[in-house]
Amino acid sequence: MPAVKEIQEKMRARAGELLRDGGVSMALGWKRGEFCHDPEPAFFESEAELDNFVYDGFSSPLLSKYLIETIRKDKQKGEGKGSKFLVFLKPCDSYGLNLLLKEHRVERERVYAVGVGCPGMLDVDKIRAAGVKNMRSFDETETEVTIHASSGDKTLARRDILLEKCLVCKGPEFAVQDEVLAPGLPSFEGGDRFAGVTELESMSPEERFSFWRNELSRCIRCNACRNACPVCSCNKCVFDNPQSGVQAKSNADSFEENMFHIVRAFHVAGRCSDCGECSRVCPQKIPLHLLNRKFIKDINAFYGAFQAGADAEARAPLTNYEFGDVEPGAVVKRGGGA
Amino acid sequence: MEFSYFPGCTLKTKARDLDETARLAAEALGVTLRELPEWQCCGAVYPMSREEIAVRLSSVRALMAARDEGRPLLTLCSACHHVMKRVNHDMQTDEGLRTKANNYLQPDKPYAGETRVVHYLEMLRDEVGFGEVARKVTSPFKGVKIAAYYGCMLLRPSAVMRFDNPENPSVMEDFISAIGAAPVRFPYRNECCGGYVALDDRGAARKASRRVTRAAAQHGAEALITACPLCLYNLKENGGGEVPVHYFTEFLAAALGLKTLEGGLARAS
Amino acid sequence: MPINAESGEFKPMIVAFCCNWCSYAGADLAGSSRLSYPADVKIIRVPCSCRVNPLFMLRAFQRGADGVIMCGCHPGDCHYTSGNYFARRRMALLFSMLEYLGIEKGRVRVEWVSAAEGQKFAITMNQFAETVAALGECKRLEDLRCQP
Amino acid sequence: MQRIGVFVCWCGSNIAATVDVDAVAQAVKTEPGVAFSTNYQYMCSEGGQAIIRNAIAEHKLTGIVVCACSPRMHEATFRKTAATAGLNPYMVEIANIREQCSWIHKDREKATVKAIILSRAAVAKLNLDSPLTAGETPVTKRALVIGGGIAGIQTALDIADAGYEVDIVEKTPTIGGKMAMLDKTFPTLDCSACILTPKMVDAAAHEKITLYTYSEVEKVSGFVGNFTVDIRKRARSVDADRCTGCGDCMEKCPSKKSKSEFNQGLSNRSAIYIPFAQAIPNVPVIDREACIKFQTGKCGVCQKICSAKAVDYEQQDEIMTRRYGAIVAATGFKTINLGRFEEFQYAQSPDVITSLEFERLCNAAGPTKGKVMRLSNHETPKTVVFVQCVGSRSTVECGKTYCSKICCMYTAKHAMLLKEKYPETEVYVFYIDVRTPGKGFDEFYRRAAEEYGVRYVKGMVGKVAEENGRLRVQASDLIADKQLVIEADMVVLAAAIEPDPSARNLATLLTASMDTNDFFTEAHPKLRPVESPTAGVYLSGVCQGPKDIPDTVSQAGAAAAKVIGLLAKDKLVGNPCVAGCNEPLCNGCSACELVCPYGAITYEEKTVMDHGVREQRRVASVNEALCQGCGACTVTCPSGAMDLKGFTNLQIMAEVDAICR
Amino acid sequence: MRVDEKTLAEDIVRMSGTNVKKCMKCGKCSATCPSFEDMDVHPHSFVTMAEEGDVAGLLKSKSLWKCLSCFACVERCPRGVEPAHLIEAVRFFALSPQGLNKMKPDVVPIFLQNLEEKGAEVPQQLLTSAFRKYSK
Repeated sequence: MPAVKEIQEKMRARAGELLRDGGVSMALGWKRGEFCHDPEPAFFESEAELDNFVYDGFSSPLLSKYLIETIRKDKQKGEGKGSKFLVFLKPCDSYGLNLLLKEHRVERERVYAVGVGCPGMLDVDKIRAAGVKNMRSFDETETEVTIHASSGDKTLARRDILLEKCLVCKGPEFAVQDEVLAPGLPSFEGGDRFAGVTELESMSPEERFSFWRNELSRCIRCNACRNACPVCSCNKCVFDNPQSGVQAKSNADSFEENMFHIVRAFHVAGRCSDCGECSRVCPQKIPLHLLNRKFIKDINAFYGAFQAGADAEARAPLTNYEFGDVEPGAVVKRGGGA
Repeated sequence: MEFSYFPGCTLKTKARDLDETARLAAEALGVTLRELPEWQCCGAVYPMSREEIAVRLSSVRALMAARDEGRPLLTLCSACHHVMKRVNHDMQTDEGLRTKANNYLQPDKPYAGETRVVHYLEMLRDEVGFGEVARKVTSPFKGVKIAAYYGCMLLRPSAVMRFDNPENPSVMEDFISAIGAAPVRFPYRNECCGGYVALDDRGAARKASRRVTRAAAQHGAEALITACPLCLYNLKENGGGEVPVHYFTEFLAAALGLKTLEGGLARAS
Repeated sequence: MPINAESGEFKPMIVAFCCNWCSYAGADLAGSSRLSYPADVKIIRVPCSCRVNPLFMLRAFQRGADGVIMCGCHPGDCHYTSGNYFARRRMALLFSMLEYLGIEKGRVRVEWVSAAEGQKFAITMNQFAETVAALGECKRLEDLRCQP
Repeated sequence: MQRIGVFVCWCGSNIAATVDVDAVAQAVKTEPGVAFSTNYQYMCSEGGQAIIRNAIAEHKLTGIVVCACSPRMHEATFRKTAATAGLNPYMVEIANIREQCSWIHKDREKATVKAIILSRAAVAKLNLDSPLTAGETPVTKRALVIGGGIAGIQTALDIADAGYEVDIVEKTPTIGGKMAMLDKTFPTLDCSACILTPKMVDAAAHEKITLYTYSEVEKVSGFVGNFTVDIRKRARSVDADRCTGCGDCMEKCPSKKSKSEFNQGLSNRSAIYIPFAQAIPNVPVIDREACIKFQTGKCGVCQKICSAKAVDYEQQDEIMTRRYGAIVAATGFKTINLGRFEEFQYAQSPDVITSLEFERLCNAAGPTKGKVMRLSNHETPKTVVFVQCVGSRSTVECGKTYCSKICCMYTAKHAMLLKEKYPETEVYVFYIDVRTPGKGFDEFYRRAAEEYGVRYVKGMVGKVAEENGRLRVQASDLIADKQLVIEADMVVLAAAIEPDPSARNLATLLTASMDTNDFFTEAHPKLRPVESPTAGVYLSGVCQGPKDIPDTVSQAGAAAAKVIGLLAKDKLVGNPCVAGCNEPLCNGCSACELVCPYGAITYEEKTVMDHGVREQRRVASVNEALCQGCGACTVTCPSGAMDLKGFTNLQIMAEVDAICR
Repeated sequence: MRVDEKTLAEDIVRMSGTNVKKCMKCGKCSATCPSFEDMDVHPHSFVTMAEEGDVAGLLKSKSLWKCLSCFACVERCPRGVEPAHLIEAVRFFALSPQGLNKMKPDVVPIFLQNLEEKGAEVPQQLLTSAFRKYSK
């Protein structure tokens, strides 16, 4: 089985090939950020630029959403009509791309999707919590990660420092792809992704309220969650639109913190693929995925199991109905999907 | 198939035949009847007044015991079935009665009508199936014309009893066919035999019972069957003796070859 | 918050969204049958329950409402065939979410009221107003700016 | 900024008694945009409307708020008023301070405060109103009538006579319905067939009427003026164009054991059959369930015998898609299942029959050629008992809570017919009430009692028992406080009637509402009795509620008049409150398209200007002729690109804000 | 009608759990009653009298002891009125005061004796039901 570094090289080589003569005018991948643990999404237009290409345990950010702007700009230029864009997808990223395709945000024929196996993405906070300070570089295998830092070298079990989303991995399959590199990496699926929701549901309303008050009051409305979300891709968000009647660029008060997050969760309800990026990117560490997962849990309970982005055809739960659907009163009475 | 079994007072005394033949037949049909260990009288009549709690309690005890045994409750006597089923229905639907009864009895787990009350005939129809009964019959009553007398208690009020079509029932006729005999349908099979009034006003009971037996005879019945000791008593004692009256289980046990029919009805075969 | 709060007695502020074809007509029937319900209930007419955006409900709370109720045609009877079905799903999820956030569940309600159900409309509004009054002022979804 | 006029109506004392109308008018003066406010006794009166018109001119108003009764009552009136004064009719808002305020509150202070708040909300909404113009849609000048009984036939004839095309869809093989089964009709005792068959022939011969018998409506889409309907023409297995109606096939058909539906099962028919001699079309149909050829493959007699070569075993169901401007439901009724009323022994004795069966026995064209006989022994009954209200006015399971309306009269008719044919017969009628509100109806009933000697007994029958080959009827005579026992030969049950079961599905297809008994609901019980609340759908006959023939025919004519009124228009003025897409905001996600019940939203590639940048985008586009203005799309749209004119997001939020202020 | 009689009538109706206002005077209860001939006040009149508060008439009626509790009237009433329940409730009031039991235990041997002479088999069920119906 290939080590993560080998996969990176494979990807780099394949991107080079495709840029050279594969009919792809640009590749979307990751490049090294300021630190070793924050690779950032990047566009690669030539083979030469690929020197900076990175794929490792921190290549968590989703890339597909950048296709919207890329294609739009390409169209505006009016040149290069029909050019294709290469995008790299980890298995779970493919759901996000599928949603963008389904909602016509991205045209399928403009995308060349290369799936890559994923060793499980790492959580820098967990590494820090393990006593690592000033991480400089790291070596990784599928099971272990050795970190070189000013606090000394440290080897940690990969499972112990995985991102939350990887502990409840959706599995190694791709919802959409044109080709797959390094398939078959083992995933860490099997966790109960609704455990956090269930725990909250079992609390008293007062406890829940104070939990969320505490969490949401930290929101600084930086919009990082919105920017990271693959389905939060409106041309103009209602919260930015002065004509919407609910415009609010900052939180003037506690209500607006609630409002922003309830409305955002509602707008992506039935469309959220549960990629977990919102929580990961939140600088205030608000567990936003617990809002989205509540909707997912309810949807599964009320209307049957549904995985947004799993296929391009199925109707989203909120654009669908059945005569015998549960009544809102009954939902409230029994305390949601609990 | 296992049931908690509530025989009721008369089945231990004057209606031993009913109890005995029912048990024999059940065993032969693969149905296990487990008599409730400490049953008391069902109350004999359903208290129609909503204020009467105490007289409902003995039924509730039996129902609750069956619930705790985790089995449906099987009844045989029509009156017991009537009372059990209706009290159970009260416990399901009447919150006031439920609360009061539970307050009296103080059970570990309050009773809310969870037990399913099943009459022996319903058991034959829905659990065993008349097809199966027919297969197990060894001495069919071929050609014998039998009229089924349902009486009141099994059928009415149908909204609660849910036993059969209250005005055109068929379960006993199907039973008669299953034991190889010919069912005789007659219009008074669901009219009253006189019931408890027999004790106070024999004349009234006579009038009611005679109407039943006469109609059965007129329609050519050679025998009448019933599930109720009181009906049997009235039809026999006050019905003029035109047609012999038996418990349906007597015929069942005889057809299954378990016990000969007392009074010996001529068999065509 | 009530306009005449000085009386001391808590009067809840309740917004009712009613679809034009069934529930608003049901409210009219309650009126023409002189079936009373608290004046705290103020009705907003919408063409269909599916026109009610969860945003509107949150907006009402933001502006000080203590309870919000949505009424529409019975499932199967929507004037627009399917509007109430979509509304039903939206509200089921929204209500569950509000409860999850710790908002008292009695503050929101959906009721299907036909044009013929004036009595049901009045009974519903009386019940709802009673429930909301018992919960008191809505503090958990407040907007500080709106407080006097 | 708008210049708004607020007009507070007293509605006589309806509003003014509970609401301080002057205080309301004063309070709204300070609202933003309000340029004028006043109050008046009756705003809807000519005087009130004049005040509005004058104020619009005098104060140069851009919009008006009328604080009065429900908008469902007078919104249209005030829109017209505004229009005559030169305002856009959609610059009108109504604050409902009667139904939703003065009528339900007693406390004057509370009611006044609430009226002020409701008026403020209307002002807040009006501030955001903009003039709207209604679109127009053409009307398809053809009507569909579903059901070919007397109701459907009459409606179709009236529409066709006015010069419009009509299609009748009938699920059985012939038109005629229940009326064709009847013998005589009350209160004139004229022969049912004599008055119905000419109408059937007229319908068949009318150049504007097309009959689709043995057919059913399968799908309905569209809206008033523009319905598209799929009709399933079930395979008759007989080519209607070739068939001469000679009847040889029926004679030779070896399968003759099927119950005749037309004769209520009192006689048998062949597998290939014409329901009755005067059936229209006079073309047989093969009942494939009963046909030996279809069941075993071995027969084919009818095909061999048919000289016209009309029998076609290969015929398939055919789906036709047709367009209509209006649809009339005329699905009629059936008698209820009597399974739960066996105290009358209906299932257990052949001599206990329903009134409709009695009708067939009386009918000279019926299975007994008009001889009334006991079905057990074919003897003429000497004593006949009629039982009224069997299943009607009953709250028990399987009963009907309503009065079936026709039974009292047809029973009087049956009693008389019987007495006329067999004067020696003893006839009893057991009734709870005799209900005879109709022209000549009570006289008819009294004639039965007085001239024909029919014994009317107030009381109900409690039990019927077969005894010695006769029927022992046990009943009560409430006036004498006696229990009667009658030895009868025949018992006739006036079984309750209920809507035809096909109506339920049809209601779903038409999105027309039904009451708890599955009768179609009318748009207004008094003022719009032949219209369904769904525009363009009309009601004719018993599908709306129990009716006798005169009522049915008059309602059928009324429904036709409504249809003609619709079809006479070339264009329908639509509802201007339709959805619209703010293109720069549209993401092109198609969510709105999925929830639109009218298929009014399509997506197209369009050049959009966004922040001065011109680009090609996939955006939603609303077909305003199809849009009915429900607003489902507006809530589905996450970016708020979809909005609904007349009920915009900002307007509703302004109302919320005004109420919660 | 005295006030206490009116209250008593209301009590009886409430106890019976039946809604006498639903009665539409069709007489089906009386038509179906097997004891009609032995009754002085007939089932439909029971309902009307209860509705009118005529308790005295009900209490002294012979019919009180003639109802067989066969539920035919209950089953066949088209309006869900339960005349048998009403009769039972009146009977309850007639028996409630001390010492008014219609049947006393000391009569049992007589019953048994008389019947036994004819070789009868009086079932317990009959004794129990009769006592439940005739005494409190």
